[in-house]
Amino acid sequence: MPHTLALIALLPLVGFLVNGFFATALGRHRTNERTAGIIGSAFPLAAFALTIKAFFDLQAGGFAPIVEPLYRWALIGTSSFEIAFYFDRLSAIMTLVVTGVGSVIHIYSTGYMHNDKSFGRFFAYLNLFLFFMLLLVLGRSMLVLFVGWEGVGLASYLLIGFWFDDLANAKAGRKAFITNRIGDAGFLLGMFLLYRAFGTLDMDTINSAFVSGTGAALLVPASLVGLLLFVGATGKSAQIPLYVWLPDAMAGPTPVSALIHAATMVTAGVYLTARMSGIYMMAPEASQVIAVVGVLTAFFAATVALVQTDIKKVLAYSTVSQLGFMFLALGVGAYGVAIFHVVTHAFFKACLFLGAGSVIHALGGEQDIRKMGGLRHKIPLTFWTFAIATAAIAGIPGLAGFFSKDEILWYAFASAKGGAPWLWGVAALTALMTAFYMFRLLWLTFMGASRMSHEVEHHVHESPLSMTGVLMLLALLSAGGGYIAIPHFLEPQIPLPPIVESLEHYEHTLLYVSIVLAFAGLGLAVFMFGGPASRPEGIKQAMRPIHRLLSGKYFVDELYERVIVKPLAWFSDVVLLRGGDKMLLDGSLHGLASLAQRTASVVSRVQTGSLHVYALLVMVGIVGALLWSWRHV
Amino acid sequence: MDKVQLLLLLSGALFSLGLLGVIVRRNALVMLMCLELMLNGVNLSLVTFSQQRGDAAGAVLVFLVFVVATAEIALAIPIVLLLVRFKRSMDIDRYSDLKG
Amino acid sequence: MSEFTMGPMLLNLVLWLPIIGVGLVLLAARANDGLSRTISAAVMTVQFALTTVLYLQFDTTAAGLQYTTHLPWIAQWGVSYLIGLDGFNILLVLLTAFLGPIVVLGAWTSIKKDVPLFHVMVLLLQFAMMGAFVAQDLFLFYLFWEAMLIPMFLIIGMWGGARRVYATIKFVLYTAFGSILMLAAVIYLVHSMQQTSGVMSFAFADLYQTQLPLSVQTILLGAFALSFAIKVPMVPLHTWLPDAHVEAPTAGSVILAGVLLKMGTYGFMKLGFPLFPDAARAFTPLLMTLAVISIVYGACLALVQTDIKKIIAYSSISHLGYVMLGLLSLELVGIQGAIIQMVSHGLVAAGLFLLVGMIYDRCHTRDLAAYGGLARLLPVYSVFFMIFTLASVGLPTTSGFTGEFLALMGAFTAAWPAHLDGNNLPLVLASVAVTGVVLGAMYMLRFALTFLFGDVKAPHHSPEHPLLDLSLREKSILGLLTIAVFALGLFPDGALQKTELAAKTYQSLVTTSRTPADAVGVTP
Amino acid sequence: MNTQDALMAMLPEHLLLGGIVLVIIMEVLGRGSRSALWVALGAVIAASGAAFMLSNAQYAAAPFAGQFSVTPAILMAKGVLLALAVPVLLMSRTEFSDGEFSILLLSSLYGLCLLPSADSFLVMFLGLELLAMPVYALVLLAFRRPQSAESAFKYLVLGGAASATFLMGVSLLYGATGSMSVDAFGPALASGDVMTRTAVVLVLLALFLKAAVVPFHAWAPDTYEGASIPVTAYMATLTKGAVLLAAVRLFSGANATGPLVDLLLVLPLVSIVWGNLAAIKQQSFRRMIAYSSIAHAGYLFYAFLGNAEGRMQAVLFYVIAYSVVNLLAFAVMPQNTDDEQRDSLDALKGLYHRNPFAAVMIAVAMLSLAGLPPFPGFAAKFLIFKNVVAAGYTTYAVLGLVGSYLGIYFYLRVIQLLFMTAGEAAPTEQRAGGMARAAGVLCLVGTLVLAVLPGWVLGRI
Repeated sequence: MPHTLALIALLPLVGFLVNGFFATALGRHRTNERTAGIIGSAFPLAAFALTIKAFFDLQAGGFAPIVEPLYRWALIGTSSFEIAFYFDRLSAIMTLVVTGVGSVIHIYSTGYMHNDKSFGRFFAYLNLFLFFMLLLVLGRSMLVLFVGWEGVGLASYLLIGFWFDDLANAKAGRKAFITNRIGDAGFLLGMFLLYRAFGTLDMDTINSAFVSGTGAALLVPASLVGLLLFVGATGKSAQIPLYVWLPDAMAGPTPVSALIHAATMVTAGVYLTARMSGIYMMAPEASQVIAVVGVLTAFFAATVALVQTDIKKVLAYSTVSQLGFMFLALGVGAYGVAIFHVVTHAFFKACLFLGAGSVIHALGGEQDIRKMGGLRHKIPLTFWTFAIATAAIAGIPGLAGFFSKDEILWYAFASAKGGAPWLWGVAALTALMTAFYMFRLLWLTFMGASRMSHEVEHHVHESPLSMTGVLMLLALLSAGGGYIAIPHFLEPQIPLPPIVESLEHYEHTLLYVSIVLAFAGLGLAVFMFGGPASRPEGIKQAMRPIHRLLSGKYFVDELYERVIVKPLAWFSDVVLLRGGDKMLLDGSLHGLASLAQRTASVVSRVQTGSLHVYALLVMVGIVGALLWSWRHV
Repeated sequence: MDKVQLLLLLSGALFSLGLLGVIVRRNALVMLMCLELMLNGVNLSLVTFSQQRGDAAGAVLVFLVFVVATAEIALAIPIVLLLVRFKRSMDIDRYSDLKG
Repeated sequence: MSEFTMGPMLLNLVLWLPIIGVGLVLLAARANDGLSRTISAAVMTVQFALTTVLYLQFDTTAAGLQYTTHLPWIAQWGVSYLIGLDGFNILLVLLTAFLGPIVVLGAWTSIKKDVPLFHVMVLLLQFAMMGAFVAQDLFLFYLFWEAMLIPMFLIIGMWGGARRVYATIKFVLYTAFGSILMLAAVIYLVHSMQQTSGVMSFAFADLYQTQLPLSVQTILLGAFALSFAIKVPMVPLHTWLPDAHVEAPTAGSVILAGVLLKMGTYGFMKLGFPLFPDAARAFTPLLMTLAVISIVYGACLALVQTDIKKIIAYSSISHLGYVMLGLLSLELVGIQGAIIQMVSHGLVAAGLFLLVGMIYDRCHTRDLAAYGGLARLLPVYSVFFMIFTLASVGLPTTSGFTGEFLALMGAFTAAWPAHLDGNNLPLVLASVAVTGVVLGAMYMLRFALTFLFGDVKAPHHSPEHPLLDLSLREKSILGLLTIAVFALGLFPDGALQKTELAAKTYQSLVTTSRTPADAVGVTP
Repeated sequence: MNTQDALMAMLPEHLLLGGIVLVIIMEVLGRGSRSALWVALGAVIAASGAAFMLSNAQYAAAPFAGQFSVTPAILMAKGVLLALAVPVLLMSRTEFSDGEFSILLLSSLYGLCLLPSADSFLVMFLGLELLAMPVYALVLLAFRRPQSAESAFKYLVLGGAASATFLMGVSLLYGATGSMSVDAFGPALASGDVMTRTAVVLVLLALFLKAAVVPFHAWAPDTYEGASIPVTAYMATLTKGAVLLAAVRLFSGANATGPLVDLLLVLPLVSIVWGNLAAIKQQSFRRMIAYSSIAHAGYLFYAFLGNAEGRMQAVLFYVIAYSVVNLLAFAVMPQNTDDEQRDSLDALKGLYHRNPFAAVMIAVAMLSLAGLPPFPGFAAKFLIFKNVVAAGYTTYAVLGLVGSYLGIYFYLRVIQLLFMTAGEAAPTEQRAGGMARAAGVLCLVGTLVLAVLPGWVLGRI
């Protein structure tokens, strides 16, 4: 097929249009839930199948990038903006993840969204998201990437606010969109710089130009570009300081959280950085910043996750934290490893979210883990899959998370491109916390005695096959996903950073350390939450201020509210509107108008009606004129 | 100074006096007289010049002025009469309904 | 008949059709209102059809005027009836013609009193706007430019809201002030051209040849710029716009935002800068600053409005800032972006005002707080509303993106080398302008949030008498606009090719100095 | 002098005279009332036609050497002004049933005709008086309200003062140059000695007084308000135009120089601003028009800053454009037995809904007076300011234009009343009479011609 890649992207769009027109209020729900669900899932599956085909084409071509131009968006002067797709090892992996995980989550949703009054709309949005996400990963030029980039933002806006009757959800969606927009502003600037330097936005061209350091590349400092693009990445991938939207994004339906806010969209920033690795290889300063921001995000998010009581919030912060890990990897030049973690994370985090979804489903909407417990017997399938995924993210050896995370830690420590022991230290600590809060979650949810109210406990039920099947599949991947040696696979395209010789012999030590950390976390969690409830309480009492700080999420939202949102509103309203428009501008205008009015009445007061005055005027006129004309004789 | 200048000054004086009269006098008829006074000032200067130049044009204009002046008065008197009928007074300060 | 003779006739027909329409409406005025509605709708549609033909026939490889008609008119003053199409006006002419039928259809039910007069005024306005775009003679241009005032004055003043008289008089006095000074400048410009070159002509082509010392250029540009900047409008000359928009009937707002505001930017592009290139370049920093201020200022004010029409009004101020930015960048990308942004804003603002008008017809209030949860109540309406909101936010695949993206890119492309040469102002300005992208999202989504989401809330809505969703008429006009919006967002290339040469002409006109070797011969 | 020339050259005047005589006879025979108007119309149309024809025939003659002469241009001017008198006569029908109006108007027109072709100050003075004096009577003749007498009186007194001033100037000039010839005026402009300057200034001021330029304008508002509509229309348009033509004749070939330039720069500017501002407050339509005419007198005298060659054309074009729309507005003004009612701006409220035609016509007139394109007022203003700039007085041109901006508001206010304000007809109001409307249509045609083919008109004047 000539247009495989285009087809991959467009199939979900078709799904969007079909469902959008016939399965929603727009089309007065012409189709029923079944058809909507089938259509909604069929197109992504087809896309997935095509992706596999494309992958084999790629392989057949010896992994030489496939370029598939579609049409010319604009030709201005000499520089043309092509809409073209680009398929290489990197985009292959991303596309497989997006379509693969995407499809299964669609299937899951058929069960999860059952009986929702906007079933059709949901699938339309999901398909729309897939379309844009595929543009993002398949685009050759940054323009196409940006289209996808903003598009997924839109989709996430729509899906977070999916249940818009509750204004809070809509607000969360808006927050996500605007926060992303802030990042996009940086992205735009970066793009403009690149366009200025190369007159094109094709990423392969730009990369190779930077790597070879040819003329144009010298016009723009790589680090500046790198940082600007990274600003975009922090928005999309929820890094400090723009991560605030992601926890709120949990307002959306759980499959959305799984697909968009865990598996795919939020990794777009990672993809972008890896895709632009050519720039970052030339930009050590930028890389440094990325590494530091990444590790800090990982750490702080983990600390917040320690005390969250909403099952989805815990997962949300853990996502932020894991994204931090990925950026740490990117920062130290281990792009392949970062993508590796993207993939494994996609598996186990999707599994976790969907598992959480299954739990919420079972409990009829309950999300507070303090009101759960002892679910392992009631919903065993959910429990086991959830447990595996938890073990995976915690880094229990043999499971997917272990491999990717371990490699990240290793490169953070030993990479010759900005690796540093302290980075490793913070990361390791974060890993420990990760293990702890994940097992805490597991225990509070499934283990111990039930803390559920009666009627909730009464109709707890295992989810339908459409959901559990997907869970099992993902659990399988979370377990085995680590054996796909993605960094190795990417090596020919994106080399791994060299290792500092002096540190090479530490490799095994660190390996053991991280294993220990994982189990330590497990043990700690079991010790605290396996036993009587007094234990955690005691500790909570012991360090109340810290607990307040953590459960208050460091009060960052409040800070932003106080420092940015409120002042902006005040400035616009009081200074610009009242002071500027109303008082200064319109005020002066009305002043002039009334001045004219007043002069008019003065002038017409001269017209007294008395002939004397008129004659006087005449005389004054004559005398004045004469005197004037005589003035220099 | 010589005769001509004297006469000119006189005519100027008459003219200005007339204008002043129009400005200060309140009685409508007197006002009209002042108007005539102005015209006579003009006449004086005209005849003076035509004397000095020794050609008729000025003198001719004088006669024209006489005619016009008469016509003006002929028009003015009925107007004044009307005004008096309405206002019961010759005081032109009362004739100021139109203003602003 | 070859198109060499056909084309000009066609263009004249396009220009004068509305006048024919006026005649027909006057004849039909005695009959029922429906007739005059139908007539003006028909006339507008025909005009659009013919304009489309012109657009498709337009030769992208020819630099100069096309479909030119040149007749001497006031020979004594060197004024001629000179009209034609070129890359500068082709898109705007098409836009004007496209919005014509939409305006008429949009006002179909909402205008109830003095219907014939209303349509006469709309047609006259259409005529004047078309004329201003196609005129290639300064005198003619000024005629049309001013002639636009009177119909608009009546449209706002007769069919407007509560404070319509204040608004409309403010509008006219504001605009007229600029025009008066422009008139003085026009007279002086032509006079000095006659003095220097001996040619007495108002034709743009001739005026582009005039050589003026920088001092004179500055004063004249000042006069022109004032007039254009009021129309655009650029902060701080914008305060007429919110009032005019708020008080105007929907049709008025649509025309105002859709076409009238473009007059200002078009004036800058076609006259202001090319006529006085040296002054233009000298004042680029100032004008660029004003443009960026407009972007941010407009956005900030849109952020705090409680009147739904005012939000869009202020957003217009912000969006036209991008146009100025692009024009001033003098980069091909930026200029092209500016042109696209003009058209895009024409479509998007028109759509938004129509949407607001439609809800106003149903609920009779413009107070944002009175609404909520319309997405549940009016799904079709809400979908359209979302589309235009996103287009106004400049989301990719919509026309808004094409315009903003290219314009900003142009500004930045120009700013970077300047920065490397140590002049940082352009870079700062371009970067500040980019924040407009964020602010835009903020105010539009605030609007959408309160408007569409949350609990259902709408005046005159009750379970037993629910609000009706869009009628077929409303759907179709919005549908047309939507198609245009996406067409320009996804496939701008065709349009860009039409304007490419004009953009290049503009670039070369403004970048080549035209001060006389010795500044004599002109007596200020 | 040969009689044939005397007959030809003064043909328009003769025809007017014939008209006058005929009407008088009919009056005497006591059957004037109905047909007098037709006779007058015939006379005016014939006279104007004759003037046009002679002008087209490039006829030029000086039957009375040094006193009276005609050139094609002058004849054209006469023809135009006489043509403008036709609507005045038409709209007088509803106001004046008797012959006096016709007689007075015709004789005033006779004086009007003398002005542009006056070669000596005697003729010019004669013309001015003959122009003005019947109007004093006309103002009184309207007599719909007691104030008419007052306005007539004011007009008469200040008019008299104007004549006296004019004569004073003339006699001084005569003394200084020893000639009564009008052509002595031009050269005198540059002269330095006190007497000449005084003479020149006085003559000019007299004209200012006649044309109502600030500060000599005070009579105009009161007189216009007190008179009846046809008379006001006549004063606002033709008499003003005639005075301006006299001024053109006076300056003939000379460019404005010497001390007069300052007067010509400042006083017109002042009256533009003054008139436009004072008009804002008015409640009487005629009074408003009076102030507007004061402002327009300012623009007209601006034309004298321009170079001599274009002057006649500029003034004449402006007078035509200005008069046509003014007459248009007056012609379509609704009838009302109560004159004050009819005159008040409130009577115009919501007129569009009662009488669309009248409303639209008045609106057109107002916009044209405001000088907004595409109406003739714009082209006229453009021409004058173009000449002013060409003569190098750019700053004053800009000031004048800004002054004209001040006027826009009150013209718009009228349109606002017509279209945007609710109001119902006064019980006594009815539509303008048939002939008046005919006059309106005539003016409309004129307006359209001026708007669409200004070049054609300019080519002829």
